[in-house]
Amino acid sequence: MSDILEIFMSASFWAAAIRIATPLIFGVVGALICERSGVLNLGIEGIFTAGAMAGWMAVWLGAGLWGGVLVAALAGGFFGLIHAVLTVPLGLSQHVSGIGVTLFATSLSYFIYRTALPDVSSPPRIEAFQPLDIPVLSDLPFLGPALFQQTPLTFLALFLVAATAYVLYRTPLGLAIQAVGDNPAAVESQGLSVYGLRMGTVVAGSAIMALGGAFLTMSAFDAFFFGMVNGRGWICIALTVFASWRPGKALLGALLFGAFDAFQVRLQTEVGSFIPGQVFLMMPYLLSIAALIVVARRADYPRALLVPYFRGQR
Amino acid sequence: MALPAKDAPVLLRLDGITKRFGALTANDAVCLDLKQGEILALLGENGAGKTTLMNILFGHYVADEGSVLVSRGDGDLSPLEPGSPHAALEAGVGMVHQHFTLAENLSVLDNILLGTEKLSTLKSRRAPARRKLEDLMTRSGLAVSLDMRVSQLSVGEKQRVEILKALYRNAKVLVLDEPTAVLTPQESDTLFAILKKLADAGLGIIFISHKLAEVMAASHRIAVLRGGAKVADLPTSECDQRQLAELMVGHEVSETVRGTGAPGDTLFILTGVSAGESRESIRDVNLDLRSGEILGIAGVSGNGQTMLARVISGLETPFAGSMRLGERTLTQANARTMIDAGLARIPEDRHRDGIVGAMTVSENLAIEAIRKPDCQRFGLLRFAAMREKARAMIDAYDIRCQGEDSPARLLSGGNIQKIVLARTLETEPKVVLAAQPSRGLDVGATSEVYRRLLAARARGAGVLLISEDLDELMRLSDRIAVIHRGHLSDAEPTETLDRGTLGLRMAGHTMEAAE
Amino acid sequence: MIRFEPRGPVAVSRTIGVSVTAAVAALVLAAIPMLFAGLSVLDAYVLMIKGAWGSMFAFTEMLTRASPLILTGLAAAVAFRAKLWNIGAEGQLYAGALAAVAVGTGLISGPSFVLVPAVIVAGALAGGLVMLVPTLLKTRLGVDEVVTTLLLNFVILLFVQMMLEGPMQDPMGMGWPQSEPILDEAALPKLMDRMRIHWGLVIALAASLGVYFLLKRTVWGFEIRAVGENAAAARHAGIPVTATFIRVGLLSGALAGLAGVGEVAGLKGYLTADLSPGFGYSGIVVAMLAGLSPIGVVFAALFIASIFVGADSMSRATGVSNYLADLIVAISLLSVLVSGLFLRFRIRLAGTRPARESAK
Amino acid sequence: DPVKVAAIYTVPVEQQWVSRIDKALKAAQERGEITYTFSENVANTDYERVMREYAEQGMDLVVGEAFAVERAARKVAAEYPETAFLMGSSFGPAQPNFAVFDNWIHEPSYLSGMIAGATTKSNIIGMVGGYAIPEVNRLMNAFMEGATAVNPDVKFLVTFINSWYDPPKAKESAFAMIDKGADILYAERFGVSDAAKEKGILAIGNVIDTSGDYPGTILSSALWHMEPTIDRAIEAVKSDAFEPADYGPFSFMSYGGGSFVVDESLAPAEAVAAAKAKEEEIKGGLFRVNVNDTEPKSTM
Ligand SMILES: Nc1ncnc2c1ncn2[C@@H]1O[C@H](COP(=O)(O)OP(=O)(O)OP(=O)(O)O)[C@@H](O)[C@H]1O
Ligand SMILES: Nc1ncnc2c1ncn2[C@@H]1O[C@H](COP(=O)(O)OP(=O)(O)OP(=O)(O)O)[C@@H](O)[C@H]1O
Ligand SMILES: [Mg+2]
Ligand SMILES: [Mg+2]
Repeated sequence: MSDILEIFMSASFWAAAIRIATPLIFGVVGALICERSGVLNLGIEGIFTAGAMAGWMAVWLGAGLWGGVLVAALAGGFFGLIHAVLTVPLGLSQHVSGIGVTLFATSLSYFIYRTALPDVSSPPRIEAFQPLDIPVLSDLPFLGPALFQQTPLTFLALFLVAATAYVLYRTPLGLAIQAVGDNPAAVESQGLSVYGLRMGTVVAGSAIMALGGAFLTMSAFDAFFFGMVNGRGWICIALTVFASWRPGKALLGALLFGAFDAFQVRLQTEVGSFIPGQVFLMMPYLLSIAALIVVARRADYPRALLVPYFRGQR
Repeated sequence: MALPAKDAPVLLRLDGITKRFGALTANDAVCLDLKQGEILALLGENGAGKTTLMNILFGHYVADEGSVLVSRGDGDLSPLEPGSPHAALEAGVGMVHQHFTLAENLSVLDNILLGTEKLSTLKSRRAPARRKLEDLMTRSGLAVSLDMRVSQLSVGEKQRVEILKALYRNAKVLVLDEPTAVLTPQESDTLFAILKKLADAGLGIIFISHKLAEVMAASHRIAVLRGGAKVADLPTSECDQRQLAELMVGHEVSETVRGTGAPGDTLFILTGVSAGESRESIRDVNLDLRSGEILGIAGVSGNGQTMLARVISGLETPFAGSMRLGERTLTQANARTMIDAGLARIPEDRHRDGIVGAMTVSENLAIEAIRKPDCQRFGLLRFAAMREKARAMIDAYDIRCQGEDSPARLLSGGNIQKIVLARTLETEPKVVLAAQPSRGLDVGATSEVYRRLLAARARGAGVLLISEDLDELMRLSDRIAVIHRGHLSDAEPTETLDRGTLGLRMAGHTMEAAE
Repeated sequence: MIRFEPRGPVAVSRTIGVSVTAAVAALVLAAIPMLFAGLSVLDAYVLMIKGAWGSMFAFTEMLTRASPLILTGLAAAVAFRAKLWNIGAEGQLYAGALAAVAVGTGLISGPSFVLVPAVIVAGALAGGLVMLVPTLLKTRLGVDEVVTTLLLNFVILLFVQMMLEGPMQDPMGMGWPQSEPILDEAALPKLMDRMRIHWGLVIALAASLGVYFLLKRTVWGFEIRAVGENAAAARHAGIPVTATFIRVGLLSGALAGLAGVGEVAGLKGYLTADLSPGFGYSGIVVAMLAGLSPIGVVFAALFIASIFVGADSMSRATGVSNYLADLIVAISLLSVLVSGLFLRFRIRLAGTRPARESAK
Repeated sequence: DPVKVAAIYTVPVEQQWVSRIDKALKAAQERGEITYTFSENVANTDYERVMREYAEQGMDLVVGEAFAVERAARKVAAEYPETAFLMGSSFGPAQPNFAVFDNWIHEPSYLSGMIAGATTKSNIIGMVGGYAIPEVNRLMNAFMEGATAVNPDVKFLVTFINSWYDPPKAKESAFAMIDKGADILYAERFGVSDAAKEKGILAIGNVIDTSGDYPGTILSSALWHMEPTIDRAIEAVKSDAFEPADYGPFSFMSYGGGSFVVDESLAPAEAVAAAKAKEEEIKGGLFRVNVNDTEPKSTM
């Protein structure tokens, strides 16, 4: 028991939790932005893959790390645009379009990767982002190793949470996004473009999601693998609901999930000899469901989520 | 009423507007002028094309033919870019829609601010907006709490926000689509006083209404649409209500008379019923309804009418008190038990609770009776029987639709209400709950609703009429009770009441004094 | 500015015309990656058609792959009709498969006419019960079912792995995480000698007729449609909304469970944790392509299966990376999705005149 | 004429295991002995169809993994007697044309265990695996046995990440083990050696040689070479002498199918000597490493 307590007391545990949470933070912020405007983006799993592949490949081809980040975001934006065109002006089912985008982004990424690198038996590596060494902060006891010895992308993710919260609650654009996800007619009657807002948020949200993928190949690891996204995108869809579509809670949710996962890994070596490993692996999912049950009553759905808007149709 | 100057400049001109939806011509070459300082009332039956015309003016729809011209200040009229609400707003056209266009997840202030600032601005400037609005509110008497979330507002308050939205933008032309449909008489009076003030200050105002009395009282000029075409355009001073009704409907309309009833035994009793937690709750409500009477419930919207209707409809379980219908005690909320016990319920929001828009007229007519033997056998639907019955009801209730197989969503509000009336009244229920039964309905449809409610009363049913329209209550009810902040007063015979007293009670005066 | 106007009833000729257009558009778009990979497009398409329809073997393989897709497609279609967003058909499929092997590998013994129905019922029940959890969480506690069904997929798959490495592991399997084989008497019979096609297809087709009948002709179907189109009005009209959701949840889960039964009892003979290549997720696509029509689901499933099997076989015949097959499926899906618009809407550029038309 | 060979992989070719087969086949193709084509990431449900398609195309030899499709694979093989099948399998060969192989590199794994057991200071070794399947368990168990043989005090931490491809996750599992005091990591998956390199500890390679990617980190590796197996099979097919045999032994050290490498700058000299001596014993048949396919568990 005391061993288990010890886990929570260690800085490296919290550092791991934050690392595991980082791609989820990107993903959940991206998903949240899309959903706030009323568009569910199930393309997220594929967009993660596309971001991971595109970002990595750009770096591998010599674009530099930040160049890779940009390329990943552009790739995400591209698939977001497809989803946006299909679901916003064309008003097609958000579920199908999303799953279609996931299939498309995933298979296109794999196809491009394989066509570009037909003969590798071991995936090529790049020089990935390294943990920052921030003077003073990184040397703080506990907080230093837990919080400040992360790669720049983690800080970018945290910054995006704050920026999203600011934009959403403090700027005219944020008001418009919140409104269009609740009642598109409100936005149109005030002279704003429903399609413009929704397409914009879907593209921007998807670009941010793609950074979650890029983190996997450019920060958490330094190469691209098939299937390496491994369901992380879907988790973000769950976390968005858990967060009641609020950026602050989204960060909290991602960190909690990261902590569960980091804990699960440690617990597995602790008591793994008599409990099947899958029990630990199920834990984050089951705990997410449990958390959802707790927050469900208070969840504040964007009322227009999933509802396409056609001008002048009854 | 002070008329606008004869040579007042024209602010707005609709020039030969035609709009078709498939085979239907919703607007047929409509021409209309609006002068500075003028209040124009637009009349017409449900489906006459009023809203469509205003939507074209505001850029929600694009006209198939014709154009909209607006004055750009120097007296010249220039065409408005079609299909752009943004352009309309820029040109000084403000619109209060028939259905709310509010984001419920935002505060009142944010709803009003929405779209007034450039989207690239880095910070919403709420403080100056708040000052301007507070000033506007004191001048206009349209009071709402600016920091409240819209979802927490009553219908009346939401309407006020809609008007504030337009005023905030300094509109030159203000269009209001049925603004008084959900307001109390007092609120309507205030609104028209404000509109007059605004008109005197140089605004041009168009409003749509089905209430002829207020049209007569508040407008300078009246235009009437029938079947999409303009059939009349005259100064208000030259018309009377009967003539207007005939212009709208195309034939003579008869007045509804209540006549004396013969109330029988007590049928339906609520004792100490309390339900709900929010503002929209009811507390310790006692009520007894006799057969053969219409019991009216008056009140300003947001005082618990909705919750009372939900409880009686079986949608909400009260946490205290009991409900009895004849011998039966109804405790657990369940719409099914209510229906089976012989209670007909006409919901206040007919689009949301009354019909399943995507299903056909005949399915909507059968929906409450779907498990009855005449709709199914061994769990299998009897389509032929359902259709046949639907055709009979369509005839009997004069439901205007393309046939029993057309989707109900395509019907006008009045005809949707007729579907609800037909399916609920056709079973000869013992008790009828009618919540805002004529809200948004035109003269013809309204008189049809009245006729049906009176017929139910005549055959011995007890009718509970919840309404915010005092004229309607006074005209139909045998007794009237007032609901205020969730408390229901004792019912008193209509003869002993007048509009003034009721209005005061609705505002809470007498009742608080009595408590 | 583009505008859409809803269309009324659509003529059959138009439906066919649009489908053909969609197919052509898909083929043109799919040609891009083919060219990129250095293929001769025409040859590739000939190979694709051959790969899915060109021989009895190809054709039965295509049908074999379509069978589970029909069932998971139906699972999504019924649920979506009631606006119960079941994204968990994948997990329910595994639950069905797990129950099928639990019952069919010796738990009970008997002749085929006992065991086969027992396996089918067990699988359907398991799938239904799994879906019951999110349904109850939704109706009782208001928990969003998109998320719970999605998360349960992971939980169930892990549970299946746990079972296959633990109590349900085949002792003869050399330690591989796989179940014991289904008894011969419990297996769904094959439809043809030497081919993989099995009775799962018949079950799937029967299910689609059954669901069609249920939705169109029964009181329960009426209630499902009413709840899906407007739950508030349905409740007001006395329709038991909660009960309807539960019925739909059970049915949807059961259909997905049947897909799992077909895959183990009809095709594989035993259960491994990689039984399904995402049939549950593809089912959503199938259902939506079919416009949630139970009959349409059959055709949509055949379409998706044909594209995949054809493209996969083509990639093998041409030596191109077989990821191309998934890519072509995705492209076809998106093209068909878009072309569906031309059926539902008439599309005009702003300012142009509408044609006079009698449909409203 | 070159022999026509097709391979069917259930995972992408980058997967360590499969990459060894791919490498051997590519080498044969380079030499002009065969034409080689493959399908990767083939879903379980499609495996049988792909086998048949290749057989129908007239392939002389089909190489693949029958692990989760054992029954179907054997049935297809029986229906195409003209084609030779060489499949990874835990079971025996079958008449007339179904030969089997497996990655029998438990011997070098044992030796790398000996090195690790002698090198660890903390006496804690962390092991991160993909799935607990026999092919993985066998190597881990042999490794653990080798380590305990030289150092009875050594303890093991074992985690499976339930994925073949999630290097970030493998890396996090490895970090967790380092937190618990592990100073050597058994790198069954990509990602583990990265964690070791980052934290400046040692890692044990498995199946493929990654010492070039992590200089100074890879202490010792158990390598698998598919060339002895593949080349024999090709030769047999070419000379029309293909037999449904068990090719498994060609992965043994004595046939050069398994090999053991150690970075002598990182390991104690006497440990290297002991391991080399054991290697000779194994090759000479004087020592047999146990085959244990059960799931390894943490011993802390
Ligand atoms: N988007 C649309 N598509 C099809 N038909 C429409 C559409 N909008 C309006 N209509 C039809 O056009 C006609 C005019 O509708 P409109 O809403 O303008 O009537 P209205 O005069 O405002 O009626 P009400 O008094 O009920 O508000 C109606 O028959 C209506 O069904
Ligand atoms: N308007 C709606 N839109 C979507 N889902 C709804 C809506 N109304 C209700 N639901 C869903 O239906 C669930 C069931 O509601 P509820 O238990 O009140 O039904 P009910 O009519 O009382 O049924 P029963 O009589 O069988 O108990 C709610 O928790 C909610 O998830
Ligand atoms: Mg109107
Ligand atoms: Mg209930």
